[in-house]
Amino acid sequence: MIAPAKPDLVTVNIDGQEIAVPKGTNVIEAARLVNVDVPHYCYHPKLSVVGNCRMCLIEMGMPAVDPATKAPIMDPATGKQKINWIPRPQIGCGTNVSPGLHVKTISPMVKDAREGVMEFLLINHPLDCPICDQAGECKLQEQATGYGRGYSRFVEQKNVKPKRTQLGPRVTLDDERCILCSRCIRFSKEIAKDDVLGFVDRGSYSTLTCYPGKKLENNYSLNTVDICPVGALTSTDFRFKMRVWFLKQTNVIDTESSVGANTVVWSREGTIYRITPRRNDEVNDTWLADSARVLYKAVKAADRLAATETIEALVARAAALFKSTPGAIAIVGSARSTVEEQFFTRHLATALKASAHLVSRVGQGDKLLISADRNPNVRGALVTGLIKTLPAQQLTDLAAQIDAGKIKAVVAINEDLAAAGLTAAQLAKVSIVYLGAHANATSAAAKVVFPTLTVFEKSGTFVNQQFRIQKTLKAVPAAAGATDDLVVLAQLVAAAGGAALPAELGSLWKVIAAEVPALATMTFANLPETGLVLDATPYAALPFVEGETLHYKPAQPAVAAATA
Amino acid sequence: MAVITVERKPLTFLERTYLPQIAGGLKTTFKHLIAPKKTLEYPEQRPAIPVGYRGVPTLVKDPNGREKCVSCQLCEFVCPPKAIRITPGEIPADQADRAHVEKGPQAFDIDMLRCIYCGLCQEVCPEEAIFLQNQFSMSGYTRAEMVNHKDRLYELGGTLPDAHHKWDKKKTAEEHGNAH
Amino acid sequence: MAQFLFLLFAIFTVLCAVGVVVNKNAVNASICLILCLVGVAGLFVQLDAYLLAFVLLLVYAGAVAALFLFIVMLLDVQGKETFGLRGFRTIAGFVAFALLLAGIGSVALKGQIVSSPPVSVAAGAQLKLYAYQLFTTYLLPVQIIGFLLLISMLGVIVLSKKHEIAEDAK
Amino acid sequence: MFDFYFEIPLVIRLILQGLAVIMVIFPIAGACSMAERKVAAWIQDRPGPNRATVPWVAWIPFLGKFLQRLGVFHVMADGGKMMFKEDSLPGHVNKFYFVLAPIVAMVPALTTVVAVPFGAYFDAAGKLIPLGLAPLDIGMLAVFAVSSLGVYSAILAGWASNSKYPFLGSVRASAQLISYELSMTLAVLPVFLWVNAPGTEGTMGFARVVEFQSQPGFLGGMWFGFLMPISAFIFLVALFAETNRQPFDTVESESDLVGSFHTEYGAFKWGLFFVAEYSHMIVGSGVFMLLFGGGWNPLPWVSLATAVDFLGTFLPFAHAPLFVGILSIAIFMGKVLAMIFFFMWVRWTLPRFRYDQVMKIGWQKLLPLSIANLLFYAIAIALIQK
Repeated sequence: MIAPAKPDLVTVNIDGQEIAVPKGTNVIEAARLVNVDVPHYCYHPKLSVVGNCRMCLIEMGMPAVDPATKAPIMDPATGKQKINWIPRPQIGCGTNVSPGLHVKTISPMVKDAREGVMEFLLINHPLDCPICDQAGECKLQEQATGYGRGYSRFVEQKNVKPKRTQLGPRVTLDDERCILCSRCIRFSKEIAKDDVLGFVDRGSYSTLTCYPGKKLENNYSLNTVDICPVGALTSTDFRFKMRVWFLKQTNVIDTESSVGANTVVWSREGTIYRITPRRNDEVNDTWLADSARVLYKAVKAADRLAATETIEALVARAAALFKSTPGAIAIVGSARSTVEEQFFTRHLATALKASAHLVSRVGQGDKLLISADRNPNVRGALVTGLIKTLPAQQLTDLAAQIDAGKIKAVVAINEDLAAAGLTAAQLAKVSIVYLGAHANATSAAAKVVFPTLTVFEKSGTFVNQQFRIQKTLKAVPAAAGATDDLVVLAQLVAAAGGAALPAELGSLWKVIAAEVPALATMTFANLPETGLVLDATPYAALPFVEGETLHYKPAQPAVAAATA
Repeated sequence: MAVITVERKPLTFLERTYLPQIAGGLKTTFKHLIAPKKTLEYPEQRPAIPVGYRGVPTLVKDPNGREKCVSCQLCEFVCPPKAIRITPGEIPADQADRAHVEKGPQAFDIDMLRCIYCGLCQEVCPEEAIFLQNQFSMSGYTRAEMVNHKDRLYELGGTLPDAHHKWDKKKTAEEHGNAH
Repeated sequence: MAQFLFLLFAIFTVLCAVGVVVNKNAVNASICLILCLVGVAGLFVQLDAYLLAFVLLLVYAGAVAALFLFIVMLLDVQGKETFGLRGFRTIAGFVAFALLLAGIGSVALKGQIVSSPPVSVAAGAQLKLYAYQLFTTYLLPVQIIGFLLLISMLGVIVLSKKHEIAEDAK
Repeated sequence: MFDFYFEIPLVIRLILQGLAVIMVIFPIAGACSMAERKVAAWIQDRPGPNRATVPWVAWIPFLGKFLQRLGVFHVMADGGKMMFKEDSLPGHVNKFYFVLAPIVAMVPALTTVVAVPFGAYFDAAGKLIPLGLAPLDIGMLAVFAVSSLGVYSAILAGWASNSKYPFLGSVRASAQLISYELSMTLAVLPVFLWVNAPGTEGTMGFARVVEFQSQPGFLGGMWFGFLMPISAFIFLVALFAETNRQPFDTVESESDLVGSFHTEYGAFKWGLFFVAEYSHMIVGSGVFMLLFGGGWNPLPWVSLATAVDFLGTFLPFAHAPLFVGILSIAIFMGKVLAMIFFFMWVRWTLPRFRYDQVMKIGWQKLLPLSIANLLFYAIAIALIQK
């Protein structure tokens, strides 16, 4: 059944299957819709088309019409309209669909063409797969297996090129492996807007290099490594660390800023080896900032906190502290916590009859994947009702209350109070209960310290600048001596006399759905991979700081510029 | 399929007494009692190891005394009981004698308490660096002793006198080949 | 010496006999019974009645008591608190005990035990004599006892097979 | 020369004699365990245990090596191990009976020796005096009676272990022992019918049986084994079953019962069961040889007296009671050891019978056969002696 063609849809025939696709789609994408794989190297859905690798060659043809009468010419053998096949293969990436287009991706000519291309590509390829980091996710390996002829007729000596060129601080180039697809060049030019790469020399001596005096050092340089179909561009950080087939992939959200880029965390046996982008065309396409890829180092950081007491003993001490200072407790929650943790924080505030403060972080947005608001979950705090207004950058209110002696105890969740503007004297005046993964001035001054988890060790949800709620999953097991924030908060809430809250996400989301109107119809398990956009209208009046990013345009002029 | 019922041959009276059979059995065992012994008395006598024997896995060096392993971790991947553990490492560019190899094992451990001597590591090795050799007797007093580290693996493995030097070829190509 | 051995075995036998009666654990009681039989056998040996001694061991200690013990173990009989002066059984017990005392007393008062004649028959001759007597003088009692045993054996077979026959009849 | 010995009080003399016999039985039982391993090995074309050695003995040029290869020192090593390894007591067992069982196994096994004569010498009058601890005229009955008590060790061990396999094993053991006792008893009766001819002095002692086999003449010098092969056969089969030897060791049956009643035992207590089994074998073999194998007579139709007379032609001391005694003991022990070798030989030849087969053989084959055999000989003896 073919749906009636809408004005912007054209019907094409790919390997005998008819499909209606939007006008302007190229053959590779159209074929993908009918589960036909057209191999390619240089083509990338988010980059311009150059058609230089020639791997996506296909056979195509148009229905025959009489040039004079424009009447269809029928094939007497099949009784259908005759197809005029173009005698030479065409590239799939550079061919946009047109009505009635017929494509053959499986034919002797296509097979021959692919084998020829593969043989040429492999002529100068060093075949050092055993030491190549791309092995296992290499398009050259995959397509040589799938479409290559299986042996080489090339007996001459291979080209030798430099093997460890440093293109920039984070990218190492192995020129021998490069197949000159130019994806990296196009990315730098079109997406990163930092045109530093190019080819020099000709023929088999062509070499990828930086322009003289320049380096590939923009904050998106590692995307070139991601999109490199072979092992030419490698991440200096990940180079020779671990083979990709050992790594477990977990879907995580980047907490670097309110963009909430989707990432994949690659880990093995509790150790994270790298972070790569996960395609989400509504948020980050297939890109990720370099700065987001080193966040995993916090998991095994030297300043991780580890408990020396049982969680029960710590909770008992915190409860005693709460009892000794009734009515004089403040809570500093965090816009870096997950929605669930903020929900618990709200409950804790209610139970302790305390005021909740948040700390805002503002930086320079790069209009791509780093927004000015460096907190990943300010909107989560709004949605859960933890705060009503946007947080300030400094805790001046709290400082004043401490100075006035109104506040005797502070529960700081994932926030360094010293960094948020409290002086050492002010910290000394109050009893602090600190929840956090890493040591800082606050944990040093705290009476009770609950070591908790980094974002890679727990599951939860974040609400990004588009009010898109996205889930992050636990990539590695919790570090020794650290407890899940939710478990700690649930026990603290119980100790403070609040409701009993489940720390397990499935049952917790039933409670959240019941209490938070905006999330009423949701469950954690059913949250789509690409996230779910919440209703932003109740918060339209709030002066968010973000400027424009890749897939977000602020409703009102950016305040970020003023603060920056 | 047709079922063919085979009639069991009825036993004769003598057979039912078991006695002739017992006598026959006793005769057989007595023959063995005085027959020459067929045992190999192990520590003094050693078995001849046949070609292709799969003993303790070892790492070998090439005739130039360089390690062949490039820590591709395929053996670690293929190892059914997960006995192999490799920590890969980069070889600095200034080690000129290592030819074109950029990568080598920082640590290479084979846990012989786990190893099942299947030989898949040898099969999969693209560099012909790991071999199951003639050594068949592994013993130790602690679990830690039963883990062969890199040094021990090279000590057990020795040198493989092969003539195929892939990385040397690459080096020659770099020096005399068609680099422009 | 003989006196000492007699006392040893006699006390041992009596203690074991008491043990059979008072032990609540059926297994312990059975073991006491076996030991008691062994003690009696020892006493017979001292009387130079080797044949009796070993027949006692062979038949009673070796086979009958073994089956007792066996059944007790298989059924796993637990000692119950039934040791008390109540019911018909107690009266029966007392009556039996009184009869036993009367029997022993009547024999002892006649003074026959004190002057038992020394056994002077050669041991070998005794065995053959014993067998000879069994098959001549006491042939009828032997036959009757044999017949009784046969009947009881048949009775056991019939009783234990009854169930099966009844099922076959259906 | 040995008069001083007879001046010692009787009790001490008896104790000394008893100890002497135990001192022989125990090492033989130990050596049997070694022999079992060696015979097993040889039959399986292996050299068997040949590693243990004692330093000084090893230095003896040829002999040391030979003894080591023979595995002699493994006996000591095994014994030492048995003595010194931890004697654990499982927590769930009935401790009293658990400890009692191996003792109960040993006592009847050693007590039966009392009734078994193991040699003879001639006194000054030329009369044959048997050597033994107690010259009972009902020796056969005594052996049967006491050895029948051995069943309690299996019952008690199995029950006290409080575990399923031992209990099943003890059930099997006791059923098997009681079943084969019948055939065994019936099998020896023809021998005593023959011996106790009318007009002779009746006895069930072994010495008389041996004496009977030492008489001159065709029937006299003929061992009962030839005269009554069926009896001998039934007795032998029943003996295998009574000593729980292959092919009747359904009691031990490690494939289905793990180790039967001694599953839960270890170390010295288990060793006692082991020694008891070999003691049973030794005594059983002795009884078999006395009844059917001519006792201490060297060969059929060649009695001990004839042999001694023959030796006397070139050995001046051949008629000395001491020499004759030692010679007869040596002949008897040689026969017993040959029997024990036969036990082992059979063990490594025949597979184990299934338990139902054991019961079937015992009740349906052996028992009728032994009754028929008894009837046949009773009639035959009556006819001959008429």
